[in-house]
Amino acid sequence: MKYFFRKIGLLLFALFVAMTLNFFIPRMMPGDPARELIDRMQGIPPEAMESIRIAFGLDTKDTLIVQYGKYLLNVLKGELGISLSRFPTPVRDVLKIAIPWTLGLMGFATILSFFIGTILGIGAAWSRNKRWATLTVGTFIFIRSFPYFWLGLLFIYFFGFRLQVFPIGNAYSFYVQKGGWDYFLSVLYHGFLPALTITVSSLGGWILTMRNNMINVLAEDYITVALAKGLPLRRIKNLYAAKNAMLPSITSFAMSLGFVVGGGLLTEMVFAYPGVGLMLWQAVQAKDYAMMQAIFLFISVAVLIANFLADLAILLLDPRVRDSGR
Amino acid sequence: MTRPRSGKSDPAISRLATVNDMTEEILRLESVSKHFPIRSFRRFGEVVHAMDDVSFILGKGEVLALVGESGSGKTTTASVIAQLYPITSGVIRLADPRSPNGFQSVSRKLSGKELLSYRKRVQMIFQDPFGSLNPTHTIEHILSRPYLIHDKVVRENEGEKRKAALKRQLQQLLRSVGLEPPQQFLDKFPHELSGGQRQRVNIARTFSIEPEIVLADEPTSMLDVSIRISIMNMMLAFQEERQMSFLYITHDLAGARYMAQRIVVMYAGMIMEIGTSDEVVQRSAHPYTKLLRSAAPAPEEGLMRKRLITQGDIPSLIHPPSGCRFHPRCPYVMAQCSKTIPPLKEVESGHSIRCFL
Amino acid sequence: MKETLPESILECQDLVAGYELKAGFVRAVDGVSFALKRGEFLGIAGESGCGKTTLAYAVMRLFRDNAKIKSGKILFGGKDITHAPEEEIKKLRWEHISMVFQSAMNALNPVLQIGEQLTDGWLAHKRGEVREAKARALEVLKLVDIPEDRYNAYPHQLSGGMKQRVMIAMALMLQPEVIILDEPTTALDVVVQRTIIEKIQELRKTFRFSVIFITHDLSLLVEISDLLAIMYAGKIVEYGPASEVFYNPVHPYTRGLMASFPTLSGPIVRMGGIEGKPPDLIDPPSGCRFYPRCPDRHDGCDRDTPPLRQVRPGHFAACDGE
Amino acid sequence: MFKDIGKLFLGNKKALFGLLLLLFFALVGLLAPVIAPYDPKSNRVETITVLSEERDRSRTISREDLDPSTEKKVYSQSVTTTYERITKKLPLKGKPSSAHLLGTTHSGQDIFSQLIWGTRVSLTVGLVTGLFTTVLSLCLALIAGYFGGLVDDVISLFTNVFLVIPSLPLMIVIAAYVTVRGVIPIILILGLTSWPWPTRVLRSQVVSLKNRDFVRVSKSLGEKPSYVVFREILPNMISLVMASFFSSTMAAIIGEATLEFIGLGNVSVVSWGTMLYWAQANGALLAGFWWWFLPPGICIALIGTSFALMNFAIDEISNPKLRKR
Repeated sequence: MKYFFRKIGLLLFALFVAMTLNFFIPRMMPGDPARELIDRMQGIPPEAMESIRIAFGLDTKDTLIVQYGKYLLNVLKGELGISLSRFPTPVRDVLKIAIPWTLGLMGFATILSFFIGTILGIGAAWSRNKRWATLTVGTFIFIRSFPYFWLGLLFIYFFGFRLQVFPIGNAYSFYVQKGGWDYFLSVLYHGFLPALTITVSSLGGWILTMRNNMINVLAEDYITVALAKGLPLRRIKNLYAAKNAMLPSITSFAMSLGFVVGGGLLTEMVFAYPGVGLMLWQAVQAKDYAMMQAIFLFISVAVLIANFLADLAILLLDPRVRDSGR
Repeated sequence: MTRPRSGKSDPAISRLATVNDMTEEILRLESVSKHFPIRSFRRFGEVVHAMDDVSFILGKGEVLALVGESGSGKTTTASVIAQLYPITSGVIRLADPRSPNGFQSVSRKLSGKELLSYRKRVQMIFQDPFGSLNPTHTIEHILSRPYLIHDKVVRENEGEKRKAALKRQLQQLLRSVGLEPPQQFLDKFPHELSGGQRQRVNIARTFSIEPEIVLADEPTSMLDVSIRISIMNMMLAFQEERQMSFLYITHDLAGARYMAQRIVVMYAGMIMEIGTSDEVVQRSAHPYTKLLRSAAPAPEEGLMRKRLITQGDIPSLIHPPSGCRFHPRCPYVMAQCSKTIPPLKEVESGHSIRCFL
Repeated sequence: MKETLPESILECQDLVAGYELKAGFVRAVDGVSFALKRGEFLGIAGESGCGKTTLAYAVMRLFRDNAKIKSGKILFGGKDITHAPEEEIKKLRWEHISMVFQSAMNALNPVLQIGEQLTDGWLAHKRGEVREAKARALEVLKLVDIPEDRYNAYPHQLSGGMKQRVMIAMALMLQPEVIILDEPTTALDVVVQRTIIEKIQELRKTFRFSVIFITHDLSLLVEISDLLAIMYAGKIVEYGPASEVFYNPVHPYTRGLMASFPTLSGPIVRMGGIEGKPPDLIDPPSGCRFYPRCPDRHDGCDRDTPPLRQVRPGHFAACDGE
Repeated sequence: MFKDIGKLFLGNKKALFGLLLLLFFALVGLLAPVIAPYDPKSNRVETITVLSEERDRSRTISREDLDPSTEKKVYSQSVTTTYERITKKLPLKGKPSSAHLLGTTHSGQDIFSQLIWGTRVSLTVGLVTGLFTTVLSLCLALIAGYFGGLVDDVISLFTNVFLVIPSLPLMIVIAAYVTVRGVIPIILILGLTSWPWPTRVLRSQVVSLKNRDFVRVSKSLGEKPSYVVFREILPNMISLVMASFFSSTMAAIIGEATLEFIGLGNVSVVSWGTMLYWAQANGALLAGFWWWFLPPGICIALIGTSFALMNFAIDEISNPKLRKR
């Protein structure tokens, strides 16, 4: 239980830090970009000006601490300000449309690559003197070194442009009715390449982590005992070796999640996939700061929660953690 | 310098003669306790009772053995004497002729110059010969540090350079612990030596400071049986020659008897029995000592002896048993054992036990 | 001891085993022969690196990676199993020969319950259903004095001594004829060590299995073994009934080992121990391998490898000196 | 010890290959002015040809021309040369040819030259950031690990928190606010967002080393804290420090490319990231100009692989279990 509370505490504190960063980053930068923005916006109607001011907490006579308090309160209420690029839509409403796409695409791709990577890693360690194992590990180490967005570009070029078997943008075809079977197929069809990009790029990391953990575990005495007991190899591989090797792998899954999510955002940008990533890119291009910050906050929350879930998974899998609350 | 094998006088036997004419004391522990706080939110305020009410005297030139199983607090005892941690309560007195009352009292963590001069007098040998030498340094570097820290480089004559003098001293040192030819060992890294050789280097490093008190924490327990005795002989030879005081920590009763004039038996952080080696080993009075005695292998006493049977494990030191700490495992347990902690009482002159029996 | 006795259950004949390294083949076990009868207790003593653990692994055919048996024979119940196919060995292991490993701390799978680890071997050997497996597991736990409720415990919830007893229980599960114990008590405290040894003796008397007990601490073995083998640098240098070897040691190495542990009673005698360190097994010295450290060496020791010769009935030593 | 590590490192095929790959790119970066056939930023090539030369029209010997050391007479010739300066514009969006190995950009710069010069920027940013991150996290790790207590608690807490806050979005947000565009802000941003992971790894090693007997011995011998930290603990961390330097550098090279690709860097600097930015901005992909966007990515991956291989080798060296048997 202690472990659980500690993780909850860490989660809440991390959320607080993310919000604080979000508040202070624009205020700490040289040249005061927010103010600059206001100056840049001189042409727009005065009511709009006003709402920008309010959204940014600028122009108020409040001290920084009071502003900070108000900001925290607003964030907790879900008031994220107003999007500049899509004025006067609230950021919250814009995000609402994008979030399901991102969660769907990234959740699916990440979990898929974690599972495939883990299974391949187990296999690569189990038969590590075989040729296929060396080859797989080598290939994915190489692939892992490519930036996500570049791999996305490559796929677009080959499958979208050259072979023209996959679409190169959007999440579904505009010619199908929303809802229904055709729509679903269209979503799958459009999501395939971006999902492939994320999966393939992040696979190497999981394979490598799992392989190394597994090799360490295979040298443990209890594996020898299992062999001596005459257990079937499958049982030794799965219950004795893999289950133990998984534990540190899940921890690093949690750690690497932020990295994968970052890569996923870029993939969306490249594929013009209407998720949070594309929105972030558009916000950056349009200098839509409120939008940017809201997206950062959302992504942080998502990653933190995923992390927390991974920690809970360890609680389920490792009896030692359950007892001692390490 | 006598090498252990060629020894003219036999230190192990000659020490029997000096058992009772202990002249001066050099170190005295007066009801020293060491509690480690548990760094955890939920168990805030709870402590590990690693050492409770430990008192004993170490005589000048004496070898005193501290015997106990793991978790008995013997290593903690050595560590607090070595000033690795401050003590929780009690006082450690170190004889000091320069001080007006004849000793230096230590009850807090020393620092700076005071600590340095304390460490010059009290040194520790660690258990693990593999872990106590830094793998990134050569033997020469490792052994030269004490000379440099404590400014012990002595030039033979005006013409000798400091560096050459140090090298000469190091070679002498290596020879004295039986690592010959010395030049061959100076350039080596620890991983190129065997366990026994490493422990010799460790011991050489400790002795190079010429401390008055050496705390040896199971120096042979991680070595092969066949090497142990030569390391023990070597330490005895050193001790004999320089009249150092030795606190020899071990879990092996027979080894303790071989090395020491007196034995202190510890269990779960407390002293259970204290007396001369022969009294403690041959006429063990405390049930725990009897248990240890009967558990130890002693083939010379005939095969298949009758043993003392007990159950249970070493108790938790966070919540130590009430009363006598040994009572849950004691075959002679009585009602009062679980209520009050028995005091240390003398059964013969110089032989005390912490037991109601 | 070359002649095969009908009742010997496990026999090694001139076994050579070791590790293939870049620098060459490490002959960790070099021409070892012994015969173990039903119900007998064989103690093997020697310092670390003498090949005693390799011998145990070779007998179990538990070699992985670069380890292998180079030559010689292992007979179980008179049947040659040196090159038997893996499937056959798998059936033999645990069912007929089981093993208790050095570090009980790491020999149990931390994420599986004790019960499951006890029963899975039983189930793998198709001895019966899960329910029967559990009944048997509870039975063996009782034999080693572990309360029934520990059946569902995880390894980290047990103390070191308890883990080692669980390992013994595990080795007993299928009622094997031979149990190999590889330094089963090295990491344990004296008192716990004694309890474990007494337990093993007691069980052996009840179930009449044979034991090979491997340790570097000769003082332990003398009291409990029937037969004692002293190993040095991959070879057995002395072999015979325990009391015979203890009271009349012949080989200088055995004598050195005997003089390595101080006694609890009697006068305190100055002891010598053994100086020096064991030889490199990739390129061992010619002649007797103990020759460089031997206090009684004479001309010729470095030339000829002394064979094991009978010094008294049943007592063999590989030394031609006096 | 250093020698041993070096020997093991060079004896490991993976490490050697990785090192050679890195050296190759370093050489390319260093020799960029020699290798690159064109100016990477300009779309013009100026050629100067001599049309005619008239020699010996006049001949003068003056006092000043006398070399003071040798006192020989130096003659100077006056030559009148007539030049022709031709400014040629490179083709726009040219395909690969012998003149332009990788074609030209939308505004007519030579892509091959850009790739060569880009190596310089990308590698420098990567190495400097890697060094910065490693030094920063090593300092934090040593302070937290060695002193322990409250300092450790605070540093560890923040390490754990920043570890789970996704760094790329954070980087993007910070970079978007930074009004000064250029290489140095990018190095700072990358460094300040990537310290948690190495700090955590290094700290746990400091803690484990601190509890090793040789550190306790040296304290009880009376060594000063600075000696314990820098001479006892630090030398044992070399392989881990190297490993985290390699991974940080690798991450920085990818991070820089990413930020620039999004347009958050200085787009007028020539680096692999900005090349990709311009390629994307001009639809190189959909026009099928693979020669524009493929090479920078492959270079990034090759450098990444070189660091990954060296890290792999370090893992194998420090953990014998991973070695191939």
